[in-house]
Amino acid sequence: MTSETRKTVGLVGLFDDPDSLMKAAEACRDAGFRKWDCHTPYPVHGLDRAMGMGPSPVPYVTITAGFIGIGVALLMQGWMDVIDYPIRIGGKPLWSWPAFVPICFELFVLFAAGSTLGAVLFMCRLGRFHSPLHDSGVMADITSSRFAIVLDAEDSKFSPQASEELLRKAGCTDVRPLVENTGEGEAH
Amino acid sequence: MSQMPEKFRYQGLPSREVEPRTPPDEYSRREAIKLLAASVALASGLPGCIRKPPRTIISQAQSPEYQHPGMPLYYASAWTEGQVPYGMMIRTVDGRPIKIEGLPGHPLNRGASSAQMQASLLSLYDPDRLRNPMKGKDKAKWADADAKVREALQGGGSVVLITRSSLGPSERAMVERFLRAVPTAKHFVHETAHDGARRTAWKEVYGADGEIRPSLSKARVILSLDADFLGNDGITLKNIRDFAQTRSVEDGGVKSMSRLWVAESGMSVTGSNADHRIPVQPSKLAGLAMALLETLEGKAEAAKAFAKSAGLDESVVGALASDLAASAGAAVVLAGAHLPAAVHAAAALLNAKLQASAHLEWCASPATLPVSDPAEIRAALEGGTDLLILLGVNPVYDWPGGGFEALLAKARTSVAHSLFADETARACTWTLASSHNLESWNDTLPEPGVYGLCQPVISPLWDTRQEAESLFRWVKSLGTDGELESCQDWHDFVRLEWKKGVLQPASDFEYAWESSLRAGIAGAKTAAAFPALNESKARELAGQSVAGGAMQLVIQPHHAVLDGRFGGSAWLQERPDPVSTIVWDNAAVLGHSTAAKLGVKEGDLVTVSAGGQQAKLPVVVQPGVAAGVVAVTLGHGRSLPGAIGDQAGFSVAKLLGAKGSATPRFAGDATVAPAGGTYKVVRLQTNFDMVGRPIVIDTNPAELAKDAQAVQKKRHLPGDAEIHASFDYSKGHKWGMSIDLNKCVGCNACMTACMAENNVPIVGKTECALDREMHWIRVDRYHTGNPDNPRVYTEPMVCMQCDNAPCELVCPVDATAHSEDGLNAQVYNRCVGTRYCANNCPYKVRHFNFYGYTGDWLKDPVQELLFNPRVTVRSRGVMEKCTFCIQRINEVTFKAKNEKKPVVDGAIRAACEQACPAAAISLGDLNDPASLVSRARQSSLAFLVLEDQNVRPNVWYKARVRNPHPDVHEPAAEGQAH
Amino acid sequence: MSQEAAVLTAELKRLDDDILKPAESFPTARWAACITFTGMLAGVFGFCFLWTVFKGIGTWGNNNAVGWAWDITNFVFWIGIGHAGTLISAILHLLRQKWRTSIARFAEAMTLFAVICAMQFPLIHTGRPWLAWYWLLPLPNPNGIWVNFRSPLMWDVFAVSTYGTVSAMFWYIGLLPDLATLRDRATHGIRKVVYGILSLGWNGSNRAWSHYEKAYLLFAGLSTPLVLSVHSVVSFDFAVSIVPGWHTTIFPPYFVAGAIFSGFAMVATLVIILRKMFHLEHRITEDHLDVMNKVTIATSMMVGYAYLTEIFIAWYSGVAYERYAFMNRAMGPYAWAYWTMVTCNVVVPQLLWFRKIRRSVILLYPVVILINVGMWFERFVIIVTSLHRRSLPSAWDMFSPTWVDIGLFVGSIGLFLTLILLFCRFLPTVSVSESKAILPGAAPGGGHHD
Amino acid sequence: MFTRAFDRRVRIAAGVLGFSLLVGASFGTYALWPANLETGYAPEQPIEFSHKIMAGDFKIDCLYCHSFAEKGAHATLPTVESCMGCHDVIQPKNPDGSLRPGIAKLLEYWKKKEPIPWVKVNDLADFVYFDHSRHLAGGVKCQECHGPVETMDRVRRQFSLKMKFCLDCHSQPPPVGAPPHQTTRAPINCNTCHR
Repeated sequence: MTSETRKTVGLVGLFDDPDSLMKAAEACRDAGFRKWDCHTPYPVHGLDRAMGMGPSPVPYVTITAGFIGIGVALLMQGWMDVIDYPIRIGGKPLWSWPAFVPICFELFVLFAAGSTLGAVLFMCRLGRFHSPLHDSGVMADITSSRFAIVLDAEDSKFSPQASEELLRKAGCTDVRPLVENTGEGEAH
Repeated sequence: MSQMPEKFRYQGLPSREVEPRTPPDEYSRREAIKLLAASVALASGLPGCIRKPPRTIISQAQSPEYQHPGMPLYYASAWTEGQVPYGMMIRTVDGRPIKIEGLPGHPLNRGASSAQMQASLLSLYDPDRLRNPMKGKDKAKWADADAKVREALQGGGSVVLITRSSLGPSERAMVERFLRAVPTAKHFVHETAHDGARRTAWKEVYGADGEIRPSLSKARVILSLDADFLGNDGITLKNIRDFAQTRSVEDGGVKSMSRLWVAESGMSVTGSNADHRIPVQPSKLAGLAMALLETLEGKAEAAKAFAKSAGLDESVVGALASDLAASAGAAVVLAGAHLPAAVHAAAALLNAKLQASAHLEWCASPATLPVSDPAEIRAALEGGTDLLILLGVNPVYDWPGGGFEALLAKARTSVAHSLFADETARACTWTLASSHNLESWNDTLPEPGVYGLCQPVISPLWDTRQEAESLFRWVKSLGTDGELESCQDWHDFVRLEWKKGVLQPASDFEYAWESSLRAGIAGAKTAAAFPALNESKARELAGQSVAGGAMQLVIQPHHAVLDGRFGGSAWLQERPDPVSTIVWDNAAVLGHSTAAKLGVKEGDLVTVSAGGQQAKLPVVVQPGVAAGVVAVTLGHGRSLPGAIGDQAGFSVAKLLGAKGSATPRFAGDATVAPAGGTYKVVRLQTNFDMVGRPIVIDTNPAELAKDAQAVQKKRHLPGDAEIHASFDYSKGHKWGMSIDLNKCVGCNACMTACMAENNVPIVGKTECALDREMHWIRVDRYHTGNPDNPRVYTEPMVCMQCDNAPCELVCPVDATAHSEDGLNAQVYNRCVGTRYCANNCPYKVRHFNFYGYTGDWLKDPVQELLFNPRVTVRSRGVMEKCTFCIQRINEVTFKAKNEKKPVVDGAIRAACEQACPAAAISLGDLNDPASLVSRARQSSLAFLVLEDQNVRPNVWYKARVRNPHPDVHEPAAEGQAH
Repeated sequence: MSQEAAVLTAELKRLDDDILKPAESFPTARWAACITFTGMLAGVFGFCFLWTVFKGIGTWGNNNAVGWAWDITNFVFWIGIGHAGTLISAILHLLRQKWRTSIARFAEAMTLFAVICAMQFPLIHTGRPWLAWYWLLPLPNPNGIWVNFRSPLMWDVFAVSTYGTVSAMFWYIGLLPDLATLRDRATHGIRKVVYGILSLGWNGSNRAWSHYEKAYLLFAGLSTPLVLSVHSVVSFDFAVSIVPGWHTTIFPPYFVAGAIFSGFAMVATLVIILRKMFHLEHRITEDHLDVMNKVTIATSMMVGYAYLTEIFIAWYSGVAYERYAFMNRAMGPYAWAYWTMVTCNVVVPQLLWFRKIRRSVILLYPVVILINVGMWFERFVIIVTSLHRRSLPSAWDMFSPTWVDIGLFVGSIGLFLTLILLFCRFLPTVSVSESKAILPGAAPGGGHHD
Repeated sequence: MFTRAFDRRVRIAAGVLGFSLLVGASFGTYALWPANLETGYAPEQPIEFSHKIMAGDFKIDCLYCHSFAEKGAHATLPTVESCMGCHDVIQPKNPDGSLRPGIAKLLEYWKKKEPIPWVKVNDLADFVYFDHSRHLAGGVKCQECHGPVETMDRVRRQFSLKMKFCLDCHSQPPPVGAPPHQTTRAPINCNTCHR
């Protein structure tokens, strides 16, 4: 592995407890960073506020998809049982709407849940397997026991020294450059 | 119609039109294979090449006359069922008979048909039939057999000919010619389920040979002394029709209704229909009849006194006596064929006293030959014979007392003519394969002067010959009978007989013959005066004491297999007993008290012994059987070549020998003892209690007199609340059915007719035991009251075609849905088999193919010819049920639409309706105010079964009306408003 | 590093080690023996399944009177088992019951496997399962015919498949962070790739956590009515029919309560073994069993109340059919099944009033096993005793099972346990990330959060 | 390990897998869709009989040969006897004086009095009870279901004859003058065709 294939793409500051992380995050937020993130082994309560993030838009997707599900269910049942092939069943009217309710509900849930999963995958940018965190050798710590702040070099506020200083001032004792393997070769 | 059956020869499978219906399962299998093939094809890049295997249409080379592919042709014919000659009408499609109906113009059955008649179709296509003559176990040629017989006949040695009793006039003539041509020959008649004892008694008291036939249509009071005239004693189809007429109650008109009194030992179909039933041991019947006679003669207390001494219900017997006394000229007494002469003599005296001859017909030329005394046959055979010819009899199975094999072995040459390789056929040196009734020419004598003509509707399927044809050839081969020289074959001989006989007055014989073929019947009834009773002789006979012990044995022919001749018929074996609903078996039937006394319960094996003979049978405990009576039936325990009916049940032939020839079917000194062990007897219905549900409504004249709307008040109408509008069925057709419970006697003929029409599979005893029978129509039976003498209700159940069909609602795939004419359709090819519909059906008329019953039953391609091509054959995993014979409805309505004519009421007849001898069932259009079914619905007797379920059924029942004698205190009628 | 932080780090690492060890170590002989046994049982299921397919439903004890018997009994039984899983993971999540964390993952997995087992029975009960896929779904077809949306069975098709799908998604979403942990702990290349792909590149980003947490809450919110609806719909199979004994409006809540009851019993049954087998006693503690048993006794009381209500309503309605159906249950030929049900579901659970029994594995075990038995009998009683004596007395008949019926039921237990064992072997049985979040000190502000 | 290259590979693999599943499923559905499977079927017949010549050029009425179509459920094929009704006299020959092969074969069948094993082209499942007479009486042209047979040298299956095909016609609005309760052109009841 040659150094040419490694590129510094930012800074990562590691913490051992959520409180320090929170403080550092607030500092970063206040410093006006935009392209940055915190990485934690578990969801840390209050971190969203500390990072200055708004609420997740996932519920809007869910509720919209759910109502689409109800619409699909109603149209499907109505068209199939009333319009396309009206079959007389058990003396019940063709448009037996009470009987159509369970399936409307089920399709509401199915559509809502499916779209929620899709939205999560999309919004969490999942399906990208590479990460500079791997290349920097900190991923294992993050998914196990440590907390990290990652500042992206592309952020307009980013400068290697000043940003490191910001993190250290905020209480981070372990600041490392965030590197990424850019070569085609397999790392490690 | 033509006298040339060759024209209608079965020609293989000539076109798609006559291709037997492949079970839909084929398709699913095919689909599966297709999918399999698809994956292969996709892989190998050959999509689009996957089709069903090609099928061919084979048009005929030449078109037969009259025959339109796929369209039915009807032939009139005749058939003798046990002892009774009925007429039948056979529907053939593309040259194969597929359904038998009663002949509408026949004087005895008038279009009705019995289960046996229906089931005779099944035996035509029975794969276990003998297919060629056999010498021992080897296939033989007819020529060799004929040569052998001729040699023996010419040898001058002793020849014995044993036939059944039901020989037609031409057959009798042939036998006479045979006896003339072979002077050393003796002819005997062998039957077990016969009325020999009764005919002998009549001969003695009336001084003439003949038979008495009830003619009940005008009778007001009927007393049956153990005579199951609605079940299996006599011309039941006619009796049921006549009896049903006397029970017909049009709104409020109950005054002309008959009253049926039954004094009987077992529990019979007749007993089930009784207004008053007196369970009594057979030995006491003569005494009862004589006591009644004494009462009629003025000794007022005689009947009651006898009842007291005999342990009978005094009030009932007293009422019976007064009813008879009040009904002279309108009353009639019938006595069972199995009873000793004393009872018949007493009945004759009673009838004379009651001036009953208006309700009895004297038939001077009975349809059947008198039966020979087995002792005479034994005597003729014991010394050894050169040639023993057995035509259509099976003495090895049913010889009274058993042991015919030894006699048979003494014959140098024994020749059996049989439809099957039965017990006797297997023991004979030569076995000749008989043709089926549907492949034969024959005639019958239903009434004096009236001849039935039986014509073949299909060429013999196998290398077979009818019995009479063999007899004809043998006699002709002797060359001694000059008149036979003009006849080529048996068919010519029948023509000759008719030319000389019934058609003799006709100027144009050919025309008259063709007309007879078309009608199936010829000649006119010659009435005979009722002979005078020899009263002193009768009194002498009636005075003879009848030995009667604590346990008395009655042997009756089986309701379905009769004396065993239909033992191989699956349709008949699976037809439940009309009283106990047993299938595939017979049993020793005991009443509750007798069983309790013996310490046995249903299914326990017992030994029934009488006169040194014994038979082992399982017990069936049947409410209503008189104390001290064991009732058994003939016809089971056979050893048959096929799997069906083989070893089903137990043979009681040995017991027939217990009392010699006088009363072979009754023994007054029987014993029943537990034999240890149990045997599974299967009843199709196990619960006979209505548990207070609105299933049957009954009423009686008194109640109706008080309130003509009594039945309507007992109906359990559902509430009016409807949360949604129903579909409108008031336009176009709306099919419905009416079933008159007051006419239905519960004979179960409809069940077999339905099986034949609708390709209903049989499932076998094991599956019946698991409650998986497939009958689309069944006759439910309910008992109320005293378990030792219950009131019985019979109720045919079909699919009710409910407007609010609960089955439809729950089917996930729309496999059952309503049509615009109000029918609940069942689409077999759509059904996935969830069984949810059957769960939700309150009437339990849906039946699931738990296995591929039809497919499993098919062993031979010939069986496929049986299927009605108008009805899909169902495969495994499919729900099926009564369709109101939609194929018949469609046939008629399509034709009417094509011709732009309205559908006439009565043009559409369901198979059950057509078979019903009581005319209790009617299928029709509820939107047609004049139709029978509309009128039934409007009747004040109309009700619906389980009406409170609000499923809106379309089968309208008419209430059962009982006609109790006012002197007898009756428990309340069933179905009181709650 | 502060003292507190060091403790937290150590705790977090220890938690990883504890929970993930079974998934990372070589299978034990005990595990291998267990899965061999359950695999054989699953084989019995497969054999009986194929036997039914090739021979027909005739190989079962079902008949014209009793159209459904063990098949649907097993279906409802397994669906019921599944419900506790969703309840624990979804409803208790919404109610912020933190104790659920230790058992939620396992319960969810159990849901999924129970639904898999349950789905086999409607599929096979037609005898021709190959028809189900294209006839039971409203797919375009050359016959131009659709399905009957009025049929409760069609609702079932939608409800159960939705339930299965949503449960699987919920379960998978919950697994994502743990899969990432497994990925990063993996030493073997293939494991790393497999867990890497399965974890979809999860990197603990807080922006992701934010969506994830919201989505998890939404899933919980959707699953809660779903779980209630599924058993309600299953109960409609009976309630919508007109069979006396089935046609009752209390079925939906009664079935849901019964499902939760049976599910909790099944969770307890399995968890007791699991914690022993994989040494998770300090993660799944007596406290957890205690709380679960409280839910169990509560639902037992509901079920008992439902039994009484049924009988009362049958009497109070004045409908003879209903009265007879319940008389027949308690006093007819299947009374033994009815009283087994009452004993196991109402009488035996009363033992759980005792704290000692709630917290003692040994004393508890027979109780939960009997509840499982009782709840199976509850479905048997509802289905068979109602059908065998329906409206028309002439058509009454009895049911008795065949070896195929028994094989399918016992085999389905084998299938279920096999799936459970595979799950325990390859995936974390306790949610690691959730467990981490509730460790002392794991929340910012010194662990003092709401 | 988890490089951009890894991502690319996973994505390519997933894409290929998804695409092939999609293509396979659509292709399979299309190929196996019974309507596509059935139409265009034109098997070789025992005699190269040309409906184009008979019905097209000579304008012989369909019912002349398929004579039961008006009377019963089955249209039926003509018997060899009825073929001979004309071909006893009309026996076209090749230029070299020999009989045309089709005629020669027909004469052979007639000589042996054997039926001709025609291969079925327009085939319905056995559980479908189609009635030709009803459709003819209702004014349906043969061609509506059998296609332009008069243009076919060898008979080809023009339509799927699947239930959807039937329903497309049956569920049209009722004709003018139909009774008011008739809601469709022809019944769409199950038991009209299945029984």
